Amino acid sequence: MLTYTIRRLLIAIPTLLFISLIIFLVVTLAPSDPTANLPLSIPSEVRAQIRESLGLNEPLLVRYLLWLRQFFVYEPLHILDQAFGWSLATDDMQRILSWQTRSPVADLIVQRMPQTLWVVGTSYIIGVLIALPIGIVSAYRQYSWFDQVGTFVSMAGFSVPTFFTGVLLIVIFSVQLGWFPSIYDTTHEVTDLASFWVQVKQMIMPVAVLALYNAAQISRFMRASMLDNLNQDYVRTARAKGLSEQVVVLVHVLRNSMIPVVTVIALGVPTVFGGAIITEQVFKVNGIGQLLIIAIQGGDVPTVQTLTFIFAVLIVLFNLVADVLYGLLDPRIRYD
Amino acid sequence: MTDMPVEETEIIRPPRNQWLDVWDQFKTHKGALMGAAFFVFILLAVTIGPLIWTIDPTYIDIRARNQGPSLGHPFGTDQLGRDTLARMLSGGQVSVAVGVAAMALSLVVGTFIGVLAGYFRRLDGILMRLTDLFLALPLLPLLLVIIMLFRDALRSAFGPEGGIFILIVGVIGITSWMQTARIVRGDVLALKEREFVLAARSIGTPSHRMITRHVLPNVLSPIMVSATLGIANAIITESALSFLGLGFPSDFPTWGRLLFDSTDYLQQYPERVIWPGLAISLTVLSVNYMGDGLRDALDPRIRGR
Amino acid sequence: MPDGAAPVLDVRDLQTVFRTRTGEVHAVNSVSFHLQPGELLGVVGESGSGKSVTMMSLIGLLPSPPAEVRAGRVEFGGRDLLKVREKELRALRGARIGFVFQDPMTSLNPVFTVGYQLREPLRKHMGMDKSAAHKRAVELMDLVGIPDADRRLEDYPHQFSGGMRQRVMIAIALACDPEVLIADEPTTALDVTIQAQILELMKELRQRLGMAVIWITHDLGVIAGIADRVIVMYGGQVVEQAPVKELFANPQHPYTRALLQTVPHLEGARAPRLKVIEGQPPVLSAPPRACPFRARCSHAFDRCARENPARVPVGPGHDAACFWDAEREAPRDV
Amino acid sequence: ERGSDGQVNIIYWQAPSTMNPYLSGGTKDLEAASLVLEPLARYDQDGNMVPWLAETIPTVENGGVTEDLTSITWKLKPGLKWADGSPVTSADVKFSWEYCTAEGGGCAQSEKYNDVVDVETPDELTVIVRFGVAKPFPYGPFVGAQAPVIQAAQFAECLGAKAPECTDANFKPQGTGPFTVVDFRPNDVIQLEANPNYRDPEKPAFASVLFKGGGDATAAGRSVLETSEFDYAWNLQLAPDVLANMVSAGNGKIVSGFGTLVERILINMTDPSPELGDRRSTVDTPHPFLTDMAVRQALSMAIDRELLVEIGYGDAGRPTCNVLPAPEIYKSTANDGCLVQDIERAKALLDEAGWVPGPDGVRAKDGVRLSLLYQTSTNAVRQDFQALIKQWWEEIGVETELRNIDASVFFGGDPGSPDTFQKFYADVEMYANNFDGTDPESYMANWLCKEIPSPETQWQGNNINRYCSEAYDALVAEMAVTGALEERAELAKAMNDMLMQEYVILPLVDRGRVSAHSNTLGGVVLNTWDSELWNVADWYRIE
Amino acid sequence: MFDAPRRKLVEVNGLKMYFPIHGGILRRRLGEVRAVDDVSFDIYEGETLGLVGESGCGKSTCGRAVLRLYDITEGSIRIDGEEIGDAGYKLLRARRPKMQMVFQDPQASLNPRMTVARIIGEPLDEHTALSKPEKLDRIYELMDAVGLNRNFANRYPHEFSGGQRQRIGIARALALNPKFIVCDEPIAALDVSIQAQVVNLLEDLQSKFGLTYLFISHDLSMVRHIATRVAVMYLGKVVELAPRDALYGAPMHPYTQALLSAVPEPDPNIETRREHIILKGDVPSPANPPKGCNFSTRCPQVMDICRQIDPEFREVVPGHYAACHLHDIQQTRTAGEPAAQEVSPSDQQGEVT
Ligand SMILES: Nc1ncnc2c1ncn2[C@@H]1O[C@H](COP(=O)(O)OP(=O)(O)OP(=O)(O)O)[C@@H](O)[C@H]1O
Ligand SMILES: Nc1ncnc2c1ncn2[C@@H]1O[C@H](COP(=O)(O)OP(=O)(O)OP(=O)(O)O)[C@@H](O)[C@H]1O
Ligand SMILES: [Mg+2]
Ligand SMILES: [Mg+2]
Ligand code: NI
Repeated sequence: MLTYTIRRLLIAIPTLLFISLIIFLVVTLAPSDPTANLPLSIPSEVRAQIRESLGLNEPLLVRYLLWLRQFFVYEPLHILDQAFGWSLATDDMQRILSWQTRSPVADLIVQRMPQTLWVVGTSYIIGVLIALPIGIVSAYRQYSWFDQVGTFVSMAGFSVPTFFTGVLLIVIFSVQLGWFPSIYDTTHEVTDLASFWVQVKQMIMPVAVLALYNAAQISRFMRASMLDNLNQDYVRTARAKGLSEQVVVLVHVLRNSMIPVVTVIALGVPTVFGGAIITEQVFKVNGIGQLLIIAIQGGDVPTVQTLTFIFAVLIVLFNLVADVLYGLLDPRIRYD
Repeated sequence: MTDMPVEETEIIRPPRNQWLDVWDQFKTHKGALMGAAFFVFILLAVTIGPLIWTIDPTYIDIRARNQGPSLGHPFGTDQLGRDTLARMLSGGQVSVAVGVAAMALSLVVGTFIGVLAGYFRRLDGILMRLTDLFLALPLLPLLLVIIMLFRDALRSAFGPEGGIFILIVGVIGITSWMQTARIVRGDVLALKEREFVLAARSIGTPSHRMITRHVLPNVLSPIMVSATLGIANAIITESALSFLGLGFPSDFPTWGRLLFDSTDYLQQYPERVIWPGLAISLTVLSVNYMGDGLRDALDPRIRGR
Repeated sequence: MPDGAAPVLDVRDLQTVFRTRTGEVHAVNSVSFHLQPGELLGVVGESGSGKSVTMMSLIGLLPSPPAEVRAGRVEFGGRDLLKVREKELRALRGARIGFVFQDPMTSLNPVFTVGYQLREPLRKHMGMDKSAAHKRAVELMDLVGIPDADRRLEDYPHQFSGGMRQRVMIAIALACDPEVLIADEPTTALDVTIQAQILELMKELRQRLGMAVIWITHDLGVIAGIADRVIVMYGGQVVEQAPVKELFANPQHPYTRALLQTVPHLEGARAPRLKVIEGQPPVLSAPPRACPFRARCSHAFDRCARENPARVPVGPGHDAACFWDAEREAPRDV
Repeated sequence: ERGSDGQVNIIYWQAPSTMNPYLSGGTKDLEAASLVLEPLARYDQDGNMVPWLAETIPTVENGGVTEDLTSITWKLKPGLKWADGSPVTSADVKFSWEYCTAEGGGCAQSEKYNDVVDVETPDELTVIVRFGVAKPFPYGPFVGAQAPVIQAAQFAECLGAKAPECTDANFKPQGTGPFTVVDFRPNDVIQLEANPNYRDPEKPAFASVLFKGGGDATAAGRSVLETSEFDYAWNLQLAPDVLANMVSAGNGKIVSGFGTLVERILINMTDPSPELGDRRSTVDTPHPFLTDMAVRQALSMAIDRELLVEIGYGDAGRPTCNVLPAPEIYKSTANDGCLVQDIERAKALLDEAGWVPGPDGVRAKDGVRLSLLYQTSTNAVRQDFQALIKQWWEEIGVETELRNIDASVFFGGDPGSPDTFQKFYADVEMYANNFDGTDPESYMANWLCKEIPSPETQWQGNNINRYCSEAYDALVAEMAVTGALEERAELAKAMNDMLMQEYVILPLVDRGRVSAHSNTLGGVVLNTWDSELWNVADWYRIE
Repeated sequence: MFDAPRRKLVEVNGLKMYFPIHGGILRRRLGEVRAVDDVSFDIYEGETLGLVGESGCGKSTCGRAVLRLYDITEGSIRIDGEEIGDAGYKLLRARRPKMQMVFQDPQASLNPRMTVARIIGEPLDEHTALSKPEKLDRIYELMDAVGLNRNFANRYPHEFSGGQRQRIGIARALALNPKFIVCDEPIAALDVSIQAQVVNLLEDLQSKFGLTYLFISHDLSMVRHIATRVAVMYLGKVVELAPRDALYGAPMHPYTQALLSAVPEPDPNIETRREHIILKGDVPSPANPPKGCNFSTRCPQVMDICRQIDPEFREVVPGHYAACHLHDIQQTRTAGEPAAQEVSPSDQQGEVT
């Protein structure tokens, strides 16, 4: 298992380097411009000056290598410095700066993490918690009305675009009923029960939209996986032992069915960080997704590049996590 | 060699096509049947519809703007007085075309890669690396960037609408083939171990015929299922792109675009959101149900051969 | 085993159908048999003849839907198993009736340790605590001849070979000292040398524990070596029933006879050509109104197509369901 | 009384990315910064200059500006303090200049300091700005939201290439304004609190500000007008009926004001056909038919500007026939004929000029068809405009193909992209432009012959429509040496009229700013010449 | 053996087929599964060589390797005098018609999406240039030969019973008039009552077309019925090879003895008195075979030498080969007397054939 993990990590290095190059090329070659959003009243000489100060005049390769060094050497040092009060990083080790805000990209990401984790994370967890029982019951009572309804709801869940459901919820619950705020307050701090309640209220709608979407997908997986296992011979064995139906389904079948589902859930985690862009946009949860969109719109190459690469790392990482989980959960699998 | 020629159980039946069996099973899945019916309805509406409902979707009748449903405009008009029904029909044409074309592209790429990787051991490693690589690419940013990169080259080559159509179809296709490739590869790997492939090899069937004759027909069912999901996925992706301002230009109606444009009017003219919203959701839903039914119908275990 | 003793299990007119999309499948039709205490009843018959379905019907193991036990009585311990509630049935399963299935590779849950699966019935039926169950599990593993039991209990099924897994299955079935053990083709998936090990084990266990066993197989050789009495199934019915020696020496049903002739032997003269039973097994889409074997029977005559023969005694403890009297080479008059 | 009114919530649907206006020219950033940083003088809602950190506005009359127009002397108000309590001195003012003009800093406002050769600080409160040339309008440096005064002590280490690295300073600059930054989250939210050292002890009335960014105009408007989550929403560029519907909820009001922003169609005087390769859209290749004034005039006449306003902007726009619509003294009335659409006359005009309709309804002359490519940036209102105008133009027999380009590319100025507005690879294009402050001199200088973009200048240059006239150049030169306001106004009007009457620019809409504030927020005075938040110190809560 | 100059149709020498095992951090080749490890045998024209052994011992691999369905690791295979062990794709394709295969699972070996006619016609498509009607004629001819009703030509495999499917597979193998057919457990998946049908068919075809079979099976009784000579495999190696009666009558290798004794005899009278040799333990993994003799871990007669030295596969008595140290000893000490007696039944061979 360990060697397997190490091997996968080793393979991941060239993959990630290659991905970073692709991302770099694609992002850099895109004809967008960091000065495009400035008012037209700013003359072109000034724009040229600004571009130069952003390092846009360097050759492509130099910029790529610089970025690599910044990402893999300078940033970690700076982050260690910040965390432990060391001073490993010297002054000439420039961090990756966003073109728009002129601040380190890492700081931006750290700043946006809480709301993304809160909203999107919660919705993912809730989605999973809803999905599992639905999937289990749907499979156990295949073709029953519960299954039919569950199938319909989950299909509808990913058939309706989130920007549509989001706006609909806002109009109903914020504008008409006034129950929940339409704009997420990222500065809100939970200190007591009342403020916790405020937090819950502002999370309800985005979480609901996303959870529905996530639950829809995962419940389908759960159902399929349960169905696969319900017909297995060992289920018959368990019944022949005189175990109650509950134990048979919730212990024997579920444990086996969870193996592929857990990996699906793990694989879905990277999307927690990036996939909720539209929902973040609709509810003004200024999280990672919104950061990315703004950076793309503003031609902020370092931010786009870094974020995209982090997503790639997460995807690769959680792929690995999923595989390792698979190995841990399923004793038959031995990686070596 | 004195087998009884015809036994009781072997009542001579006319040769029965596989697909008839599939259809028989498919018919028993009510959801799938309804889905298929609705999808056919949508297809007919967007292809034949514009011939019947002949109002030009781009015609501006400024006096008739923001009208509710009426006889002249059954779905009402938009803020420039364009007929919503006509725009829905021509928008549907684009959306469905995008869905079908993107699905076709991703299927072709996915199947090609999947079959090659599964069939030729030597290519497997590198092709699967490639697939993993694509899977590891964060799609949305890349989508956005690719659209910016190539939009204009294609526009000049294929005209303003053709260009963006090709681009969107291309982008959605190129970024969604990986699942198909993986599934197909898995199936091909399993298939390769099946004895009839070995039998064909023992006959000396060359690889290309092996693939077309034995492998492809047998991976058809996962491909078909992928196909339905692919259509749904492409339609949704196109509308999401529209939402992020990257889809078709706004003078070019698609369902996604119409939906996005009308969300601002949700309160005043809710029907304007309802039409494209319903169209997208129902189409995707119907296609999903179709896929579900197809999956069951194509699974011999369920079909009970 | 004196015929007079009360049977532990008495099955009368069992009828099971499956409702499928294409219609009903009458898998078991009016099956009757009994099991004496301590005896080993062999069940033979070709694939699809309803052996497994019969046994699973007894203790409600068939998935319902599509299966439905239409009629019959299954008397066990003084009650009709088809009438008792699911809960009571569960209390019987694994405790008083043990079950061993054909495929040891898939019949054990791959994600639980062997120990866990072995302790499960102990804790459920005997109310043992964990340590007691563990001790008993070790005993059982020793009993079925798996060395180093203490350690191996913590292993997962995939770490066992096929033969050992089947031993584990047997251990699970024996865990609560059942009165009846039903073994559904327990050695079919195994190699001959391993099969020999299991058969040997079975003989030994029977001597030590003395339970009654139903042993399903389609290998006549296995039956010959292990069974006391045999029932032969065909097309969802029991067509012949006899003590093992009697059956092999004096088969009465044409199917049994044909079956015995089609198999090649390891010893003795080598037949230049194998006998064949032409044709195919019947389709079970309707309740039988005629002899299911008539299409393949060389003796079939008009009555066979009109009437489904009942089992009639043809010798001591021997009955067969056929209108043809093999001894007399003439139709039987019943 | 300071801090008595609690918190005010402001929403900008474009989120500020920095608080340092020198590092970003974006309006959102400038306005956010204006809560904290202040210039020596500002424009009020009417475009008049008012002293802010300075005692008075220096003029030639009061001796603040030398007769030769090469230097200006500012006097700071005495007793000014930074939020941290340290005194504001002339050194800070001088430093602000040094900061923006430092080598390698990429200052977005460096144009404000054009021609400044030196800034002298004879004493703590006096600042003398010296120009290299005569400056008839010497109010560039340290005036308006673009060029505020920053604290020397805080930014001393941040000169030039180091500027971007001073994240702390850029996000939390020390200021003299009514509020100071507590927490700045780039592209998200800013929390501010009242500046304890603000010069007016009574102000600001609010103890804190929550400044939220991001989203879209609809959501911002909704949050003020419908759900009352916010008190002030900026720049609600929404369809008029949508806005009207929101207002009808009764929670807030719309405020609007007009500045110099004009949505216009530029006519390409050069030939953009792709066959020309390198020479397309350069002065070497005159346009095949747009050089005919009759065509240009007909195009203008065919447009119903009133309707465009109604569809696209409602109260936030008014039809205009001038490219220089404001301030009042510069506004010409000579061209107002264009306000009325006249399709018939447009057709007649084309007929007269010999453009006759072909079988497909498209006019042509000598084999040249009136077929246009009409491009603009991607934006819902602009696309509606395109659709309408296309229909009108086709009515008079001009075939029109529409194209829209993502704003970041269109305005991106990337010399490698074929789709920038400077390259103008189209026959006509549409966008909006304005100028900072109230003085149109540099704005009108855009149409100098030498400003024509070309491959040689990397397509830099502001004369986008490639108009070239000696007479016009002469007027620009004259304005550069004219000091008196009235004369300057006459010159500017003359230039405007020249452009209008040659129909090289078709102004469409004078676009105003529309913002909204809740009914409980008092003191809002919309200012289009400076930051909208210019008087935030005077805002208060209405109970 | 004596009356006819028998020609060796298939000669296999030192055949090895290893499947690599990859692993470790860099996915390097860690070892190999020695599925077939140095196997040599000949098959005479017109005979049936039975190949028996336990599951996983490499029977199928051996059969497939002989037909070069795998790229073999080492060894030489001559079919009809022609070396194909290292033949390239072209040559191999040209030789395919001569050698064919019948597979274990009649369901899995037929493409479910092809009609019977297409399945049987596939080899004709590949190797002949027959016109359509000619091809159809040939297909009908083949269907007749295997006892399939011509009406079935347009049906799909799932519409047939197991025995019928196996007939389709046999018809396909016959299509090109092969000389040599590898039957890889052709009856294992069939019901007892159907097995006999297929075996009889195979026998009939053999006598009709003069076919040569390599008949792989784990059913020792059936092999006894059909085979002329029998090879016993254990863990990748052939441990004993002898004419049928010699092998069943007097098995030399302890494994063969155990195997034979383990087969239950369908006769209670014999079965109850038969001695069963119960082997201990399980078959070792072919990836990690024991040192010395492969059977040394389970052999009831194991000696020290068995754990050290892999016994040579030798002709112990004429026509009877075995790989066992027991026979080394016999050879050296008792000059093979008892063996010679036991083997005598092999002489019958000549009479039967
Ligand atoms: N779930 C089911 N649905 C429909 N028919 C079924 C089902 N299970 C079994 N049958 C049918 O019941 C009949 C008897 O099956 P059963 O499994 O008892 O045969 P068997 O004698 O055990 O055969 P084998 O030797 O192959 O195990 C068969 O015809 C089979 O097709
Ligand atoms: N493609 C392969 N890759 C790796 N190992 C293989 C492969 N094919 C077979 N083996 C291994 O080679 C060994 C021999 O397999 P083979 O299928 O020849 O056995 P067999 O004697 O035919 O068994 P059975 O009676 O079960 O068919 C087994 O251990 C198997 O796991
Ligand atoms: Mg069974
Ligand atoms: Mg095999
Ligand atoms: Ni024979």
